Amino acid sequence: MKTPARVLADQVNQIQKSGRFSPRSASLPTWCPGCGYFGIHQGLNDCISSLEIPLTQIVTVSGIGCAGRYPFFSNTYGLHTVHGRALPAATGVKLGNPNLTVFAVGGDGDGLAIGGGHLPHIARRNINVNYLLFDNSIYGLTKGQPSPSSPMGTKTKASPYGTVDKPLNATLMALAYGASFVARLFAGDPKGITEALIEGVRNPGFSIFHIYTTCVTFDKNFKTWAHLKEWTHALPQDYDPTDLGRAFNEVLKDDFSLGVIFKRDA
Amino acid sequence: MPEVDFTVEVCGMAGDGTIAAGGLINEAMSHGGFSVLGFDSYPAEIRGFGRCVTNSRIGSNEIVALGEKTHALISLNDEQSRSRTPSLAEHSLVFFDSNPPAYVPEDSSLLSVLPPGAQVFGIPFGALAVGASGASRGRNLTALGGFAAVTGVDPNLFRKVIRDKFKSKGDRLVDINVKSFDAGYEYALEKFSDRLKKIFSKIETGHDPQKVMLSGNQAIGMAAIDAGLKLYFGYPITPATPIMEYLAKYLPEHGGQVVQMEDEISSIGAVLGSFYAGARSMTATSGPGFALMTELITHGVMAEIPAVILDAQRGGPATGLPTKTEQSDLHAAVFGGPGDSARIVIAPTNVEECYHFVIRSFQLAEKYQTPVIVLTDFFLHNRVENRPLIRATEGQAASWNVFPDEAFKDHYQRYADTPSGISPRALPGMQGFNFIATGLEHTEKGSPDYSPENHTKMSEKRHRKLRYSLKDLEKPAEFFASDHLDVGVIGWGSTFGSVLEAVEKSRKNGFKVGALKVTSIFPYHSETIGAFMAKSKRVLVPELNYEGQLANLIAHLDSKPVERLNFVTGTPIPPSAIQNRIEELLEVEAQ
Amino acid sequence: MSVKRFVIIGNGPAANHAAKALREKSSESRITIFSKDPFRSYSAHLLPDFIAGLIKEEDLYNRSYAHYNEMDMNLRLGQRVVSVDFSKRNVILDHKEVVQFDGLIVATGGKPRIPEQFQLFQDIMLTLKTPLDARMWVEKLRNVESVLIIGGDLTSLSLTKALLKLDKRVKFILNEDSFWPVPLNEEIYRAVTDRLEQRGVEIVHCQRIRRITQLEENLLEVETDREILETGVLGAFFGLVPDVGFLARTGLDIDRGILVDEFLKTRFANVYAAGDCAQVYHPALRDYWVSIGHENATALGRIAALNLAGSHFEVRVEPENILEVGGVKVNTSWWTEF
Amino acid sequence: MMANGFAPEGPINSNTEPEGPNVLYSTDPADFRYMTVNVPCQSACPALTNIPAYIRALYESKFGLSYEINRIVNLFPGTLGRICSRPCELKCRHGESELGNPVNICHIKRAAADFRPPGHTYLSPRFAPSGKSVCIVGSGPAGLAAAHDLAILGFDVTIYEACHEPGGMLRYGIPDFRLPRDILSEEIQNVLRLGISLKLGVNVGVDISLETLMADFGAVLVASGCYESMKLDVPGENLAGVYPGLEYVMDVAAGYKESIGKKVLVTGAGFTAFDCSRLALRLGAEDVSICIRGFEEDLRVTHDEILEAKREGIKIRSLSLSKQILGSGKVEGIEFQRTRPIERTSGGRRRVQPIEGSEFVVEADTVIVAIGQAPRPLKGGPGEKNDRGVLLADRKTFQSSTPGLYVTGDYLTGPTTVIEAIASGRRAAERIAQDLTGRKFREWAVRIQDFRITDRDRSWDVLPRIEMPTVLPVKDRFLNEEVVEVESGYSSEQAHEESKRCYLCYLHYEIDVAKCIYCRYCIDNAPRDCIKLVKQVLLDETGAVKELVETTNWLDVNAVVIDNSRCIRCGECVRVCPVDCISVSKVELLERPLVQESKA
Repeated sequence: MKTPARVLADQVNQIQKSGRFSPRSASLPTWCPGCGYFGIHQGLNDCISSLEIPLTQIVTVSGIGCAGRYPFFSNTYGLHTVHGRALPAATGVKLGNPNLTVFAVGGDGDGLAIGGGHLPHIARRNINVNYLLFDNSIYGLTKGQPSPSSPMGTKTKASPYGTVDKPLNATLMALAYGASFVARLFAGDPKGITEALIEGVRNPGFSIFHIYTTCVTFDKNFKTWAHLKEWTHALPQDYDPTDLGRAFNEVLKDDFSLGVIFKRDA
Repeated sequence: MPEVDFTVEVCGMAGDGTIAAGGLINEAMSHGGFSVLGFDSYPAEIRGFGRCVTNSRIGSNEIVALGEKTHALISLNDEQSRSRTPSLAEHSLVFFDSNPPAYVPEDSSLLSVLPPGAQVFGIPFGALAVGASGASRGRNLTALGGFAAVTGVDPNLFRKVIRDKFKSKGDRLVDINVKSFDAGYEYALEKFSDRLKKIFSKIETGHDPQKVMLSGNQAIGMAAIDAGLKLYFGYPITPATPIMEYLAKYLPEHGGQVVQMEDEISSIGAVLGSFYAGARSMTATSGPGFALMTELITHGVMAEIPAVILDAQRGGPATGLPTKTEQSDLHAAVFGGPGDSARIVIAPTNVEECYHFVIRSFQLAEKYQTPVIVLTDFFLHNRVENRPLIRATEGQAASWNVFPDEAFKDHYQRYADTPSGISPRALPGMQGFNFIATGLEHTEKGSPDYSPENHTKMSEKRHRKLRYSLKDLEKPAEFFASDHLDVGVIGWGSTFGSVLEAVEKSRKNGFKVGALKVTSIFPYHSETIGAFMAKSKRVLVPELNYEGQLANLIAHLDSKPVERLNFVTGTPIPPSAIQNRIEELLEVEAQ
Repeated sequence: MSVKRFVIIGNGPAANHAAKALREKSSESRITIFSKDPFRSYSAHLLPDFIAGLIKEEDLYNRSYAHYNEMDMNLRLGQRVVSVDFSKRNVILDHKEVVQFDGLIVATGGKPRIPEQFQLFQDIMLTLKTPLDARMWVEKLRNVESVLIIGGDLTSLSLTKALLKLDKRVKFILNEDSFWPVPLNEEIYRAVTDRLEQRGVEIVHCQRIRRITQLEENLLEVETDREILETGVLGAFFGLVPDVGFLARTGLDIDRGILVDEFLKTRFANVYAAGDCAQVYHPALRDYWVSIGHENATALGRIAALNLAGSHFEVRVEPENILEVGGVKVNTSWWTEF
Repeated sequence: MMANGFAPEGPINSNTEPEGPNVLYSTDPADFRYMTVNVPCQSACPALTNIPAYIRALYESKFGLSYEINRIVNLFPGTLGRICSRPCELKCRHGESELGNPVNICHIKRAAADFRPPGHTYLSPRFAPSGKSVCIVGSGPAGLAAAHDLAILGFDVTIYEACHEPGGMLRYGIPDFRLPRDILSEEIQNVLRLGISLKLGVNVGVDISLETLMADFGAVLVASGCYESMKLDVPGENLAGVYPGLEYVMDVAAGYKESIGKKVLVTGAGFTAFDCSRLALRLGAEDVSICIRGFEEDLRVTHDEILEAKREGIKIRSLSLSKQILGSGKVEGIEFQRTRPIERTSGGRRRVQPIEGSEFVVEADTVIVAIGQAPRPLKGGPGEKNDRGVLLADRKTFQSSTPGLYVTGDYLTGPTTVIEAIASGRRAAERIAQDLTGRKFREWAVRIQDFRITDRDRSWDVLPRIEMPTVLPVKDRFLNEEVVEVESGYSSEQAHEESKRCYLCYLHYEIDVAKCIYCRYCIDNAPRDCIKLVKQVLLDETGAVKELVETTNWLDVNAVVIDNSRCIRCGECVRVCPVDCISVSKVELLERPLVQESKA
């Protein structure tokens, strides 16, 4: 037995005692089994637990889409708005009560398409909102159309001959928009997500977490678990996230290096 | 020859292949020469958390409405299928997985809630599929095999449609799916050898080559292509997305292009832009997206730019019931948006009309230079019918653009006030007809002008134009016409099929009842409708909305009160409900 | 008090009378009847009449579906119970559903017995127990003229009557299982063969059957220790055995049937067996008896249900009522019917 | 010493994979407990045969390896592949509730024997000669098993056998239509080839005394089985035409009996009763009944045995207790009394009670009493005996009251099965070796090895069990020219198909809870409720998993855990896990040699 039963029982006991899952709501997430969002959920929950932020001092804001459901699965204050409008609502929440910790969540459709117009502005204003962009390059809730981050040539029912538009690179956009904290992460690495979130939440301005994830139901070709595991890797060891120029260069030359890409010096 | 009127439902969880199975039944039975009307409903939820049901009514005579009683239920998920049992007919056939992955408590079993006369056919769907293909995914096909064997459907009909469906995915997939089907077929043939029903095998039907199996979605897509659509702009929304998916696949072959926009706002904007440039374009959406578009729609009214908008109604308000059918956008379609912004609204009642109305919508938009809204609903989109469909010729789909006379060159007034209200419209590129389209109130020339006189005059002009369009809008059609009716039933949209079946049955019961089909919602033929109301002792308007939106629109046309029958169940109105209401009204009348 | 859940396995006369009695005694309880057969309760004794064309199939059925709705019983046809867990008090169905019960009556009746040495040939032998079997006989008799009957029990004799009415040639191989449940003796054997021969039935004398071969769809060859016979169809009539195989290793006492006490109670609390599947010791016989026939079954069904509902009725059956055909005298009384 | 072609030293484990750094041996009680719960077939086997390993070897067409994995512990695979009582199949996970029918474990074993290449690849390591000698009384399964093990542990072994051929009950108690003699002889020879000397026709206690043997050898092991037929203890048992069951079978085996009456009644519920009945038919009886006090369900034979007996025409008379055997001079019948079942004993055996006044008579011209056997008394000699004169010993240590005198097998325990006798013999050998040398030679351990996912295909899970083909029609079994083995054996294709059905329960699947993201993809793809949302893991006193406390309340879900006692090792969960947190290891319960500690 790889893990003796005693160790397993202890681990489970420890989890129970640790309160690791207190940020979970009582509702089982409605995401498909196997969805990358579970990894993100795990990462964010662990961040909230380890920072010991009171759950009542957190508001989670979302738009529409699979990720739009997030607030329902979080034992925090939640605001579920309409499609693409999470960031404006989050701005309102944060400005209304600066003491709150605000997480905005949304998918690549919500955040880069319908709501894409909002991203530059919240970054420009440097509102202290932590924005988790779940980037799986597909529309899941409407059952599989290409999204703004789908690579050229993506074939779906709505793009049977392949898409002809260039994909958006949210990390690069965020850098370009002047976001004060930019991290690029992978749903299959919840630990990495937690670490980056802890750092990002502490950043006093707008923080964006561009998280590569999968849609196990509608994407069988591009951002699959197998591909993402193969493609993603850590930033170079000597990487300096305070160097914006280096950040641009890194993001331009490597799509899959993970970690804190940029943080503005205080 | 015995008549067949048989309704089969497939029910499962999203992900069980329910919709695919229902589709194969429709296709197979259509190839067998039967009249088929099918309807799917599936959840808005992400995969894995909702019930999917397909309902197929299969008849040897023409079918106009959904069946009310289910004669066969194919259960791919017993817990979900429990909700389907109240509609089971007596002696219905129930197909279910007799070897589920785990033990099932009575409280979630299907069999524990079946009526006593139900005939159960337990088939190990999953195990047979695993045995045939190594994976349990083919269990929906195994189920179809069982269904075909027991009801006596020629298995080759299914094998053909399975091959057709999967051939693009390669021989291996065709092979394992046919194998899964055969596994179920052979199992049932042997296991139930003494209980085979031969329901379909006794019927001799000829396949009518003109009959094609179409969903409302496909008919709309075909119509758009036959109308020479150049551009489709859209944003995914249930239940309109399949139109975009259809066009995305087929429009490029016809030189057109589908552009998935970032939202409905940009979609309608692009539609207006391309019509402005002279290209036929359209968008399709549903209530929430339609609401987003209203500002730009009124922009089209004001700037007199054609647009074709298809509003596939679903349950509302707001996000509402995304996968349920309703007829509650009528007010929004006719009146929604800022200002006096009436525009043309037409509503087909079946799949065939979906085709013809979409073609006509381009012509109306072009001629009357205003957005035309085709008002459909979830039921109409997702239902499939096999009916003869005579495709429009190029001439029949020709442009109705009204271009300015060369004589007006260089002193062209884009919004010239004419007796019909129609101002000839130039297209960019036409020399000497330059104009500016604007959403600001404007003069005949097109210059902004907020003066009371101008706004009064131009408002009157735009509404005159609309009244004038009546001559090109289909008149209400009367069924079982007669000089005097005890009850006159007025129906519109997808509900009309149920109205027709109900009226026909009531007449068979000896009642003097008639039906009026209204397809032109705005502007509407008040004289025809008024006359029908006048000659009916009682007027009944069944609608799938709470407010009685068509009834509200036409109630003033006659002095007697309009009886309403309103359902907001999210499902089509059963003909029997209308028939019961008719007969209730007759009883009240008799007293 | 919570609503009681009663489960009845079987849908024959015993089961239906048990259900009726339970409903009389407790109007609130939940009663579920499981039948492995997909058809309603039928009158088994009418099957030969149906084969003879004297009645329609519909006449075989003696209860409407509406009846069950009126009685508020959940009749579940075509759903086979495959096991019972007496510790968890639930029944397990073939399709893996698990149904809890507070009280259980097993009334599964009998099924045709095929001795092990004939089991190899059972696919080519017809039996007669259910309307489905009867339909197969009707189907088969359209195309064949000769019928060979092996065994011979009460059912086979009334079937023979029907066959003669249809002008079929009938041959009989009588063996010791004939006249089940009566043991064959010389006297009966002679009386029966005489009578059969008078009616034009040919009696084949032999010790054992060696082989049965299907030559064509409607032609079988039967090799006995003495001769080789040809026949259109072969009927196997070795009486009935209680249909209780599914209860093996559940802890119930099962010999030929389910052993019950004189109150029809099994080893387990609130579990009863009634009708042809129950086995009760009878002192006068020095043996256990398995009830047969409609009358016995209805009475036993009722007693089981009343006892389950709290009464304490004892089964009292006179030996001659059990074995109506026990002696030659009684034997000729039913024999004259033929 | 290696002259007879054995490999000098072979790996004791049954793996084809080499031993490496990822191999671990554990003697933690929790791991033994795990094996008991999760590899149910192996722990159901009295000899602890590594069943998944030999089925897997057969699947890989390594028939020889498959045979040898069996042989390590059960010595006679070809024999047991025919006549084993198969306690493993009752526990096979494939037979659990909704999963279908057990794997035909026994007949796969026979196929390994049938199709193995000629020659031997001997897997057990041999130990250096100890210079000590052991004498074994009896060459039945227990005696041969003990001899085999003692020989490989380095002892000089001599067997004394009273009969003229070795094999004991295997040869004399099981009819040849169930167990062909050439197969038995070959397998016995394979044991004797280890250098064991066999003295036939020597009746210990008569021809030679135990004391003599005790003086000549370092230890003496009595494994002389149960040869004393039990009596009904009713009047008439001495009438002509009444035979004790075992003696009847032995007489037929030895060729002394060639005919029998026409109407035969056999009393008894075990294999001997069935063997007698089926032999009677083959000798010309026309009407044979087996008479039992309880029900058919209580018969102590396999289902196949009952089916074949009935096919051959044998009847079973239940609820009949023999009161007396009737007849004057010669048997004429039995008077029975009806019985009524009463509560079972705590051991699960059915008890019956006769019913007053229910006597009845069944006529017969032959009666065979096959209600069991007991050990024969030893005349004289050392050691404490019971009142019947049977030598007594401790069931755990096999030691009698006299040092150096041991007892094993059915002689020690009363009648059991062949596989139990073998297990008993081997354990006794281990004990003797330890007592004589003061060292432990081998120990049971759980071998754990990292493993790749298997190549099992999901469609294999629904393959139907292939039943053993038998000779049909039945009359072909009674051809007089030669003995017809009723079970005709699998073809190699059939064996291969049947081997696919094994779930390979020796694979252990486990989720690393620290890495899991609770996405439930594994549960979504699981073939049954084998992966659970768990609140707590409860352990038993050994430290093994006792219970996974499941919960449907998301807030209480602390872990996603694979329940290996429900797992059918299909591998789907490993294939789909997004974060690669599921590992597979191969765990096997086996004996490993202990290297003697050198005193440095």
